[in-house]
Amino acid sequence: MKFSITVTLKKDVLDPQGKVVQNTLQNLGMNNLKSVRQGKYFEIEINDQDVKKAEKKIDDMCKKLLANLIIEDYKIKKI
Amino acid sequence: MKFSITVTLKKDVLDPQGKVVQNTLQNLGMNNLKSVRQGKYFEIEINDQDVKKAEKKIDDMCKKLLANLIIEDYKIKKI
Amino acid sequence: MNSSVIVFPGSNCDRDIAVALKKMQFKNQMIWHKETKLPKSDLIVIPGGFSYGDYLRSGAIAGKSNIINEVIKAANNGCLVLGICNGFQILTETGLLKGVLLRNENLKFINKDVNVKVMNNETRFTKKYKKNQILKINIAHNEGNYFTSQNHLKELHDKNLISFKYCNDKGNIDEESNPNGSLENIAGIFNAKKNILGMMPHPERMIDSLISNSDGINLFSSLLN
Amino acid sequence: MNISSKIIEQHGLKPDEFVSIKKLLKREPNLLELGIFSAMWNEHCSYKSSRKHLKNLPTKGKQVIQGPGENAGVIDIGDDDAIIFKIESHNHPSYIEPYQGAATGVGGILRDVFTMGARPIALLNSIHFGEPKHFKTKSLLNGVVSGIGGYGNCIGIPTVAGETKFNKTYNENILVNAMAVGHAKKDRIFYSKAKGINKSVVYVGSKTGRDGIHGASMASAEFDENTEEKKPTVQVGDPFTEKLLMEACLELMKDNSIISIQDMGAAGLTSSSVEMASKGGLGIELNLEKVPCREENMTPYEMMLSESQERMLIILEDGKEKHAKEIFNKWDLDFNIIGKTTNTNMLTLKFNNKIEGEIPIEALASKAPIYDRKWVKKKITKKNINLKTYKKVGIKESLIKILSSANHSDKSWITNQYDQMVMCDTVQKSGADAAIIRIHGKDKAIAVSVDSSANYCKSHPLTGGKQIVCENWRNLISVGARPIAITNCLNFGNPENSEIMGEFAECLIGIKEACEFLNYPVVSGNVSFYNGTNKKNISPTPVIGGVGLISNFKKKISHLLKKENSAILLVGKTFGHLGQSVFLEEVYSINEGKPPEVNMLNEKNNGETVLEIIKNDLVNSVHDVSNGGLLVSLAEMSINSGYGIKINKPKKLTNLIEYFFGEDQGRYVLEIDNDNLEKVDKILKNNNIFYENIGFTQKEFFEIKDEMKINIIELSKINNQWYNNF
Ligand SMILES: Nc1ncnc2c1ncn2[C@@H]1O[C@H](COP(=O)(O)OP(=O)(O)O)[C@@H](O)[C@H]1O
Ligand SMILES: [Mg+2]
Repeated sequence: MKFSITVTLKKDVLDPQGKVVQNTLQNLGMNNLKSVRQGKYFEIEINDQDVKKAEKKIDDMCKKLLANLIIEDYKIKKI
Repeated sequence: MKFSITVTLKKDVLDPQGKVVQNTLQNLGMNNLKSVRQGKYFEIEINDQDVKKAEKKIDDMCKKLLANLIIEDYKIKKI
Repeated sequence: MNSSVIVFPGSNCDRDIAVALKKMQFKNQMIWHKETKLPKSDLIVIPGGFSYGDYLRSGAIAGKSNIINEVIKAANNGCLVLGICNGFQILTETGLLKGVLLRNENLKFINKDVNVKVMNNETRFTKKYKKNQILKINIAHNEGNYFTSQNHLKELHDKNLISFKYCNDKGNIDEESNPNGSLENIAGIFNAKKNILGMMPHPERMIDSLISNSDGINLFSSLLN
Repeated sequence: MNISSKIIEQHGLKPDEFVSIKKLLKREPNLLELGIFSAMWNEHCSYKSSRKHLKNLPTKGKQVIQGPGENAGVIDIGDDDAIIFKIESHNHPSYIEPYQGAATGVGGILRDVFTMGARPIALLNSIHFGEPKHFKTKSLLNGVVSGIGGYGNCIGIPTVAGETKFNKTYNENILVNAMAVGHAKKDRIFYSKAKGINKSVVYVGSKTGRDGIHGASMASAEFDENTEEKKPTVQVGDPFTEKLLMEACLELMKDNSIISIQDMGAAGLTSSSVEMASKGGLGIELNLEKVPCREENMTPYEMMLSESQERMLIILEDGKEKHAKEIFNKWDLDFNIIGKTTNTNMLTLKFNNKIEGEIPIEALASKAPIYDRKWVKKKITKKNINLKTYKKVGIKESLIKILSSANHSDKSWITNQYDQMVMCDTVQKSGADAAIIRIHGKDKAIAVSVDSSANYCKSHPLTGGKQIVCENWRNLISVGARPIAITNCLNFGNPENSEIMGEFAECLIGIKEACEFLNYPVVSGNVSFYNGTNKKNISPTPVIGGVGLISNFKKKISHLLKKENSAILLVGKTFGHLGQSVFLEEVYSINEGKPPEVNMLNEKNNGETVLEIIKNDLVNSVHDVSNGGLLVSLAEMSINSGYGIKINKPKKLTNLIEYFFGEDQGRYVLEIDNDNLEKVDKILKNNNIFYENIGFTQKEFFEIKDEMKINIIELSKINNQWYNNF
């Protein structure tokens, strides 16, 4: 069973990386750019049968390790 | 118009981050873990009307900057 | 000999390399990344540091700057190009050198003196060293884990394009002496024409035995002629 | 908006403080004004509990150019060189988010130093964590170390020294103190005092976001169950932007464009503008719609209280605006004229031409409350340590226990994550008693070290306060430096508790006495109160950061043994004091007794004499004897150099545990060539110094005659095992 997880910075938290990427894209001539935010992405495969249980497990991983809940939010999707 | 982009390492490229994350998760007692791969995630908003054109633009950004095509693949999605 | 050091926002070994070049009697100038022309130079150096914070991927954004097009032109015309640390990362991002520098295997920044072995001393960059000479040079990076395709690896071997490999103090190239997980302990490589060298260790930090040692000096003196 | 008592409390203000505010304003404040008062009147900015005691510290000296009161202290190191340095805490943010907390701590202290015109040349840190087995310790340690490295490495300033300690007193409240040291030309130092009216007030650096709002008040409140709610205020550091800001400021400082400059630290725009105006005896008017903002619809309240990082406020000379703007644009930084100086003595805040708040500057600065808090003296314990009451242990076994503990392990795991070499002036890296940094292009160098000893301070604050200053002084002497001045970071619990306040007051008396005696003035510092949770306070932990001068770095000395068969001298008298020792803590897991006494006369005499011996080139290596006592010092010399030592047992009948692990102060170990023994003996005797010739260096083995023998490689493994198993 495979899940994708995206971890993004909370709304008002500074995103230095996104800022630099945005500036660079603009300098490369990409116009009409409104905003760029950068985050992390994970693909995790687990050997579980039960989707519910697996999802719960992934959620646990996010809370414990993958996301820093103080500044980040996360989203889980089965793929 | 908003797009999400995930950039992941190609299959045969070593993923040191994913490996460490996997080990750490196992040490935290998460079992049945089969594989963990780590990548990058972007959310880009552009002021364009035409979806096709916008998508083309985003694709351009990926090729020119966001992904290193030698080692990375990318996926674009409108959100 | 004329040298140019390219300065990006976030470069932080630019002064160090300038000091080394001056000490070795190069006529050096610093070139700001926004410039669109390179002065005539025999050697171009891309220094270490964190260009653009190393945000996105180390070296990626610097690889898209104005000046880098000039560097590529000069390199293709045979100019000598030396990329140290972040400079090596930038060179791989521009495609002047093949392969890529991934995160260190332990995901930590590593700063220490390591042993490296001179693998090819028949180049403009290394001729003052002895073959298989063991040097002690400081490394300081987050992404020094060199990786490349099997084809390119074969080319590196066939054409003798590996400049340095990490080793232990006896010269053995083994897993234990590999600080960052680099493929085959590779610490530095040349392009096919051997006018471009990218390396993770910092030779400019090793030019004064009162501070560290002088193992870096021969790299610069090799270049002098 | 009506100001309810709940809002007042949320702003960390006491009811009677609110009464004073109304008196000073002669009316009720609005919310913006209340926010500004809360930022300026909290402990962090006003020093309301500490000021009375800090006043007593010696701050003057021949070499002091600027003492406390500016962004950082400035000392004269001869020629036209000045060294600018300061230490600061970032404890609370680092506990909540270790990586960003530590990173922004480094960023903040760097700004304090380059604001004054210095190019930073070294970073240090003092970090304290809970006990090793506490479930949070490892991840906090990991986060803090990568945060410190992440910021310093990226901006390209070497992190060269520090201290790392573990103790259960920090289980719920870690300490992260960062120190920055910079170099400037003596005639190009910049201050924060505003001068002249109608001068442009300029905002440069990053944009203002909603980060850290209430950060300054948070640093002054105890943690409780509601800490979780305060979390989103953590700021994210951007070392790349700081690097640009640093280069741009240093570039602008080359000519005479700047009247005054101040970084936006705690309480951001509020404290920087108020400080500049108050020092200059002026008023300041800000047009807040001109503030570069990161988010949409930010309110004046948010702009004034935001603690976004990497920002500066500058007052420019007339006509320099264009020139300055060009420089900041070159470095891709925001630059905006957001106000002007006035002669009204008011802080005037306008938003789209409407006055949103107006406060007399003095109400925020000189009229801020000062408290003479109740404090009680700590009695020194009468209890003496009697080893007979404990289970008997061997010397070797005890040494192994100490060297393999988290506190006394080799710190390479940490220091290898810091770039220590960038700038190519690091003569001595981490791992020695003090780090040594060459002044670029010259022969002279500075030595730097940070030290603390919470156990001593807890047991008897006055002695403890004295002791750390001495230990710090000793560390500089040990590398051949003449100590010049210190900065200090005072980490304490809740000052409203009279015992805690007593710890504070007495530590300061101790620091004062030692500094006066050693002629070692305090030039800058920082106070961090409210370290603790729910009435459980941390042990008092003042941290001392010292700077000394080495006139020729080629003459530096280290604790690495240089050869076989040289003599080992122990300078200073050994009584075998075990109270509050590492031995008791690591071997018996107890903290008992009183701390070792500090004899200032001997301390100074021994130190000066060791320095004389070093200056005369009579010594191969030097190490001070501190935590862990003689045997631990000797072991460190052996492990780090690869040479062995053979020590004789003391001739007089002494308890060996006391002799080898006692922590008597003012002692040094010297490695002396046999040829030099006579000369050294003469110098020591001339200065009336007690010393013992205790053994000699040898190959491979660390040995006490007829007692223990162990291979150095094995000893080194023991010393590395804790971090290796991390
Ligand atoms: N967090 C740290 N950062 C940098 N260096 C550190 C850190 N912790 C310890 N060190 C280094 O490890 C060595 C040993 O530290 P310590 O035992 O406190 O020394 P001392 O007793 O001489 O003050 C010192 O050189 C110190 O600078
Ligand atoms: Mg010491």
